[in-house]
Amino acid sequence: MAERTWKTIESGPHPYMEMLHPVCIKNYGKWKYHERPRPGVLKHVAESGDVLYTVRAGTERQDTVDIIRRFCDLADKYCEGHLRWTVRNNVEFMTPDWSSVESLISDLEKLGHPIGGTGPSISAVAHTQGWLHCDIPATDASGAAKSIMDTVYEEYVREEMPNRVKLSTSCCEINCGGQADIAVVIQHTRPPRINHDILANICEMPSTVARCPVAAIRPTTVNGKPSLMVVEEKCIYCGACFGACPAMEINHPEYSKLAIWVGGKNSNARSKPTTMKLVCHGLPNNPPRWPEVNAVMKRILTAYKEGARDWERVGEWIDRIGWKRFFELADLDFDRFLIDNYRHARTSFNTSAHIRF
Amino acid sequence: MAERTWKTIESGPHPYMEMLHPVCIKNYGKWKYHERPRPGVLKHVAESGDVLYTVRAGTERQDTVDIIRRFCDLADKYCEGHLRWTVRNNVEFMTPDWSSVESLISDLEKLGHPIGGTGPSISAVAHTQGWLHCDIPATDASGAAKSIMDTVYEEYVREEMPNRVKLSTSCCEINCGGQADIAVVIQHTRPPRINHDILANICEMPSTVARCPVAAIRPTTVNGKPSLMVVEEKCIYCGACFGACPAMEINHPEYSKLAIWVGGKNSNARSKPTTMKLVCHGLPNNPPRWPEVNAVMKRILTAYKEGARDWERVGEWIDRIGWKRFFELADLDFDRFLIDNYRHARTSFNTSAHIRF
Amino acid sequence: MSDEKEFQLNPTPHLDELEKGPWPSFISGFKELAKRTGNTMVRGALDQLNYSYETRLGYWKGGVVGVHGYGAGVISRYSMIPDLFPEAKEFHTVRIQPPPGLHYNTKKLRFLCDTWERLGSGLINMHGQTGNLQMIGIGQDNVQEFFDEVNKEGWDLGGAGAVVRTGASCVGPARCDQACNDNLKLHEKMLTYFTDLVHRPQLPYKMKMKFAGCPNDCINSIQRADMSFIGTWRDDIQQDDAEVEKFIDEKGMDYVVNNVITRCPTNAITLEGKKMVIDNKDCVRCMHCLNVMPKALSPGKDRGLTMLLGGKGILKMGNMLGAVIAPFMKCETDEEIEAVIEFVENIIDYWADNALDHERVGEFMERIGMHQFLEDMELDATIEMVNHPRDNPYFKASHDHDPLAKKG
Amino acid sequence: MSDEKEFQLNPTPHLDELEKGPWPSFISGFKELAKRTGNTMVRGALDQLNYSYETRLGYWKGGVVGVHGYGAGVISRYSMIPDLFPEAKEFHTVRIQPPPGLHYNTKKLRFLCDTWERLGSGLINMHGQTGNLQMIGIGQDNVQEFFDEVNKEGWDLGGAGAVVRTGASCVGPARCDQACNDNLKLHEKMLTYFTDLVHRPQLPYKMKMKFAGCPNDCINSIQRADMSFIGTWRDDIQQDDAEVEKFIDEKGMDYVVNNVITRCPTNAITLEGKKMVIDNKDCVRCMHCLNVMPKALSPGKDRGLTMLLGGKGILKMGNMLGAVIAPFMKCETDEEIEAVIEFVENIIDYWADNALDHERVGEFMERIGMHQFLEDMELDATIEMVNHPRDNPYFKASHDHDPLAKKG
Ligand code: SRM
Ligand code: SRM
Ligand code: SRM
Ligand code: SRM
Ligand code: SF4
Ligand code: SF4
Ligand code: SF4
Ligand code: SF4
Ligand code: SF4
Ligand code: SF4
Ligand code: SF4
Ligand code: SF4
Repeated sequence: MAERTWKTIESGPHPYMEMLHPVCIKNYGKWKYHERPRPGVLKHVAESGDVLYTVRAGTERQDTVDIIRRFCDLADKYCEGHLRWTVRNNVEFMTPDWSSVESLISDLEKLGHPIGGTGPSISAVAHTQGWLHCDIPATDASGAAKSIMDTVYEEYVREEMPNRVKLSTSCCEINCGGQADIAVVIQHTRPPRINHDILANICEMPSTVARCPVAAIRPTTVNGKPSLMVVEEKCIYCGACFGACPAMEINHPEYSKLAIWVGGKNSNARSKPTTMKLVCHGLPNNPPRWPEVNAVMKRILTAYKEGARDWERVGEWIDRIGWKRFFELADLDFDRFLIDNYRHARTSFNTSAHIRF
Repeated sequence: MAERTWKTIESGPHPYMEMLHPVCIKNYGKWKYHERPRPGVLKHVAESGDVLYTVRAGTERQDTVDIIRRFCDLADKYCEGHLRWTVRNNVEFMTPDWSSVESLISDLEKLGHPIGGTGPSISAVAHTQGWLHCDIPATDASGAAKSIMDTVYEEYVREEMPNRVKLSTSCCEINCGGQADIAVVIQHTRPPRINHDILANICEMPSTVARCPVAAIRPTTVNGKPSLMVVEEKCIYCGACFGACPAMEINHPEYSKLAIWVGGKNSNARSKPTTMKLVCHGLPNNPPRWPEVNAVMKRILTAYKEGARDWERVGEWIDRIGWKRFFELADLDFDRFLIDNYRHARTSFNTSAHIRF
Repeated sequence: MSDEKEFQLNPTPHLDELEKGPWPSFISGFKELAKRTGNTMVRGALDQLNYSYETRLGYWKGGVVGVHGYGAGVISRYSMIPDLFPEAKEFHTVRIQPPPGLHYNTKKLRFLCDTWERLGSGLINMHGQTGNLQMIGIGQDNVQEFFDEVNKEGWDLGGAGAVVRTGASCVGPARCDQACNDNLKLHEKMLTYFTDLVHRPQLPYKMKMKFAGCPNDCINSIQRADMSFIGTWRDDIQQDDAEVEKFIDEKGMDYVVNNVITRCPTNAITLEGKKMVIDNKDCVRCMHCLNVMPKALSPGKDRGLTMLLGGKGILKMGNMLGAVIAPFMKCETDEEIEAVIEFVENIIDYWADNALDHERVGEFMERIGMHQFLEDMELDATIEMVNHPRDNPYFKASHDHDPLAKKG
Repeated sequence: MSDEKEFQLNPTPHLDELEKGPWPSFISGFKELAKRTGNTMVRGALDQLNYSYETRLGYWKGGVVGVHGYGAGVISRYSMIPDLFPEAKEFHTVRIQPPPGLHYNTKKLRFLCDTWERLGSGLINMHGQTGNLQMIGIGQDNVQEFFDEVNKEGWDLGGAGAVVRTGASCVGPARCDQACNDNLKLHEKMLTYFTDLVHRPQLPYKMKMKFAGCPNDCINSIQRADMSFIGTWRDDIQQDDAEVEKFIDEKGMDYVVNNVITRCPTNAITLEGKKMVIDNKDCVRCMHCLNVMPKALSPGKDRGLTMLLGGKGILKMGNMLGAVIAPFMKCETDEEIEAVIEFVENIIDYWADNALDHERVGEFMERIGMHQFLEDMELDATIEMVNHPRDNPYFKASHDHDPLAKKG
């Protein structure tokens, strides 16, 4: 490598002002209202009277320079060279010109990018690295996300759900995908197997011991070398230790299952934000298309679509009809594992005579 | 004492059937509905068409044989020799005969027993032993209860509150008085002083150590004798150790204050049962009439009476208007001690942007 | 004991303040009793109480007083300052189990009063917060005789310490139109069955049971009992359409909307003209609509009880409410009642065998976790036990669990 | 690298299944890229990924790769099976901080693409869940050059490890009618201020910040950020009465009742004919009515932000949501923004000085307790911080606290 001549400028986040569409700059902070002329298209009207249309399209998230350059081509053609991404990896094109909207849509569709994800639709799955890049994944969140989006495709391009539906998939129990209306997350079914061959060399043992939420890891000696052991009665198979030390092998093709969680909500609209709740576990981790996961997800979405009122998010719908009815409608079984037994377990118990029969 | 000739019959609770008023026996389990013809009087109508009036009156709770015999006289006169007590220490007289009701009321009033406590009234304070009998009291719940009932007397004999109001007073932090719409409970403001002179003789040390919720008590040696010590940084002044060992002297005329709690609810009507919440602490323990406590209680009750909707219990009213407004209306200060920092503290935090300004 | 000339009380200036005001004064009662009977123990208790008011401290300490064969039921109290107030140097309480529902006849009550006046102070708590008849103030020497006398008349001691405690019930079907369960009968049978455990401390700690006829829970069972038994129903609310219409006509439509329809916690009620339509699948048996309209609405006919486990006061953990352990149990026939008692006995046995000292069943469950509890008790998990499923993944997920193989 | 004849990919039968279906396929994208560029690293990554699909296991391990002067920003990945798939034996990711709000111009973006194609794999994540531009797949030897090139054009690395992480903002005032706070500006200033802490691990653990223009929280800040900044207002909602009436006329009264009036969490809205009356004292700024009727209703004019502290994922504790730490701060003028940044810095300093290793600020607060935290930070407790006051008496009650001496 050649001698380095550049001196780093610690500039922080790239300034945003030069990135904005001119109509955004002009009306910055002075938007009056918005409408949705059709699925996938937003119309924002400014106090000045200016109008800005946004066309939203689905992407691969695991993009390539080719894909991005094609988006740039469209942005140059229709949007004075500006574009943005949403927090859910959708791409957005803005133009004040309604007549551009139609051709933009058709160009995007030709490239294979669906138009949608706005209003009461199912937007793109928030997903994580998986086998493509992470060092601790038990599944591939990108692949699962792709198979799910194929399944719910029609609901992405329409606005026919009761309210916005936010999905996520994560490739380990840590769940970088976050809380969602419906989420797919790994759940292991046995303790880590310790690889004593490598442990001594690579493990920062005190950190690994400290990482365990239930203090199940203890120092020990194996073949005369300091090592670690897992108290299997205590271990809750969470895999947190594997994040700290690669010798704590938690992942396994059979013993790493998938679980489905519902009712997470981040917005403050109506109800306060809520965490998602476990409703199904033990689904096989079945790449490349995860049909079992897709089937359960579909069942839940169908019940929600049929049963919820407008503006009710998944969790709000369940709150109204009760969990008992949810399990019936989604055709899921309740089992004792779904009862919390962790730190604040008792706060989730039904300490009342309120019961649906 | 003479030689014992009687052999105990372990009979358990006294059978109730012979205790019931004949009309109760006849219509047992077959009551159809009830009405409240006037404050302090209930009318129960059975499927058979039978009618039973109940007259409810306030008592001392710390009763005497004289008081009870006078109630028996009235029961003999009007109720075929039957009477009962409520869970809140009110006495109840039942008769199928409306014409008896009036004279019963006037006889009771002549004896100084107010008629009321029914429907949306303030019923009698549930209270505890205090200085009269308990071994660990820091105040006298009976006296506090009497002073409070004097203050709210008019609301006992009327039915003008939004819903039933349940009060309680307890003489130590253990709170045998239970959860109530408004409760008065002791709150200490310093750690126990250990009486080493008596400790060694009377203390079951391991039990005392185990009783502390924050593990603040440790074995030590004082003057060569095994004793206990309190880690003052840890101690939360709860007094639990005093219940286990009289040498852990927590009570003090100045350092034992009174606190007010609101919003406890035991019924399942509408909302689920709730625990009560701390809204005021540091009130002086000021016998014989506890004017400061009475003043705060009155403020809360007045705000509730003015602001709540029919059928709203104190906690439900606050839920609707928000705690911020409650503190304003009751003219109370919020301070950091009112923020939970115990086991499930975080579940009480506002994890939303929902804010009233 | 009493004298010709009026029995003299000592000055009790602090207590005298409590004779003021409209509410009946226990101090006046005590004084009346002391004066009439000349019972010096009562005078001593008044004096010591006045001193407590002055110094703002209590002066009783415990000890061990009991009756033959029992290990519990008497709360002993000795004065810590007998030199100052020798008349009340002993002041024990005898706890007596009242009839379920606190119903009395005057004959039985007068007998208690007479015996108590003869052998004790004449002071009685009607009732203690747990529900006992508390006979306050007796010397050790009289305790056994008092017990024997009342025991002959069918009274037995209540609980204290690490035992099954005296039960408590609301008025129940004896007089209440809302009662869905014969709580008085269940209470009587249950406590009689466990009589040995009431009298002889053999448990990790106290075990309280309370019995409510319906979810109004007039006996505060969920918050105050380790075991809460609450009458309920599982079919539809009974409606009298004519009475509904009458109610609407009398009270007005606004009243019904504002006080019934909008107050149902699950919005299970809608109005069609003057007809109320209840979606009973959504009803959570909260009782509210039945409370407002008792003439028009009544609980369903398929009745039973919901049982909650683990309620208790704030000590150590902070207040714990009971949590649903059995959403519905029939409880009418003798066999059904026995099945309920057996269920309870299994829990008590399991808890007694495994809990730590001073650990109530709720704390015990908290410590071992609900999974272990259900597994050991061989109980099915049901959704009624929780407000919502878990929101953390921290459990030992079973590898054999197959969510796609529906049970049954 | 690329050849005359078409660049050959190895068979990836499992991945090929992911080319089916209507949703854009990342596998197709990867293949297209590999074929066009002949980048063997991409082929290797595809092969290893296919092997992962076959064996259902991952094969990357970490290491240490970075750029000159920084301690964070590159996630290093080495294959655990380089013998099987030597083409992708190195596959590091460079995290780049995007502009707040994820707005781009094509010039800047094309430059990134070109540089990345030249020095890296050509694979890019738009975007990572934290909000980074993730340039996936580069060999250690090219990392510094790639960074230097893009740094010249104004791009800087994002966070990784125990640092202040890359911030994230919703689209904000750039295009949103609901924005109550200039979150893009705050984000830019805040992250620039903490640039040193982004690049050099000096903290107990990661510290994430997210900036939402309003309580809709389109950036998921409450659940996913240690520090959540949410635009809000404290005066009255702005209403356009004519638009309200129009809305009612268009949508019908039923729609308004069922979707607005009855859905307000505090029942703060009533209807008077076709006028909506909002009791703004009861409004909790949930955004719902404004969401349904954006033309008729807008946030008030006295705007600022609510800050929450302690949000994070499930690790160790179970999911933690941020909790209100400052109910309202003005944040418009430069001074106001600086005051917010100072407030944040104080928290970071305090946390950095006192937390354990790997302890996020929410866990830290949980451990030391809110009382200690408020005391040490010299912050007032306010009722907005909690859903309700405490329900247990277990705290060190101050003897000096006089509830009767009202403050101020
Ligand atoms: C573009 C985007 C912000 C960004 O900076 O990228 C955005 C944009 C808007 N959001 Fe959002 N939200 C965006 C992510 C979110 C998220 C976070 C997420 O998706 O991960 C949330 C929180 C989700 C949650 O609660 O779990 C979110 C919760 C909302 C809500 C509240 C919905 C609710 O009822 O709970 C609204 C209000 C509404 O629906 O009118 C809203 C409304 C809006 C509006 C209408 C705001 C406006 O006036 O312009 C925007 C157009 C929405 C549309 O799609 O119809 N936005 N919005 C994000 C698009 C994501 C996507 O591509 O799907
Ligand atoms: C007599 C008594 C039962 C007993 O066995 O002693 C009783 C009797 C009735 N209760 Fe009760 N309740 C009695 C203590 C309670 C308690 C417990 C307590 O007072 O400590 C509660 C729970 C309190 C709580 O939630 O903290 C209680 C919560 C109710 C409720 C629910 C109120 C609510 O809306 O939350 C009703 C329903 C109603 O008001 O119509 C109710 C209704 C009734 C009815 C109307 C039931 C009926 O159909 O006969 C009875 C007449 C009530 C009246 O006073 O107007 N009763 N009731 C108790 C009288 C206590 C007293 O002297 O003041
Ligand atoms: C007498 C009574 C208060 C009253 O004046 O009514 C009472 C009095 C005492 N209670 Fe209680 N409790 C009384 C009802 C309660 C209740 C309410 C209830 O049972 O419905 C509770 C809350 C529910 C519960 O059981 O948790 C209650 C929770 C406690 C506790 C806290 C238990 C806990 O685990 O949280 C203690 C302390 C202990 O158990 O170690 C306690 C301890 C005591 C002791 C034994 C004090 C001690 O540890 O030395 C008191 C003896 C007083 C005496 O001199 O007679 N008492 N106690 C009540 C019993 C009367 C009766 O038998 O009828
Ligand atoms: C790349 C990314 C997933 C993605 O594909 O988008 C990701 C990937 C990793 N996360 Fe994450 N997290 C990512 C967003 C998140 C989020 C969401 C967010 O930031 O909004 C969370 C939840 C919020 C939070 O911070 O708690 C998240 C919670 C975690 C945790 C759990 C932290 C906790 O305290 O609960 C860990 C484990 C840890 O920190 O020890 C973790 C750890 C990791 C590590 C470093 C795995 C590890 O410990 O070795 C992953 C590196 C993957 C890789 O090879 O690049 N990641 N992680 C996201 C970062 C992209 C970016 O910078 O833009
Ligand atoms: S969810 Fe787990 S496996 Fe997936 S990216 Fe995050 S840390 Fe890696
Ligand atoms: S899997 Fe989780 S519980 Fe088990 S040893 Fe590792 S960190 Fe501890
Ligand atoms: S509250 Fe405390 S002092 Fe009062 S009776 Fe109960 S245990 Fe005794
Ligand atoms: S007062 Fe409470 S916290 Fe303090 S030592 Fe005693 S039991 Fe422990
Ligand atoms: S709990 Fe129910 S049955 Fe018992 S008295 Fe109250 S309302 Fe009647
Ligand atoms: S009992 Fe309660 S939940 Fe059931 S319909 Fe009536 S008000 Fe609704
Ligand atoms: S959080 Fe608010 S300001 Fe930001 S995009 Fe969403 S609606 Fe607009
Ligand atoms: S913003 Fe929310 S809380 Fe405020 S009035 Fe509108 S719906 Fe109600």
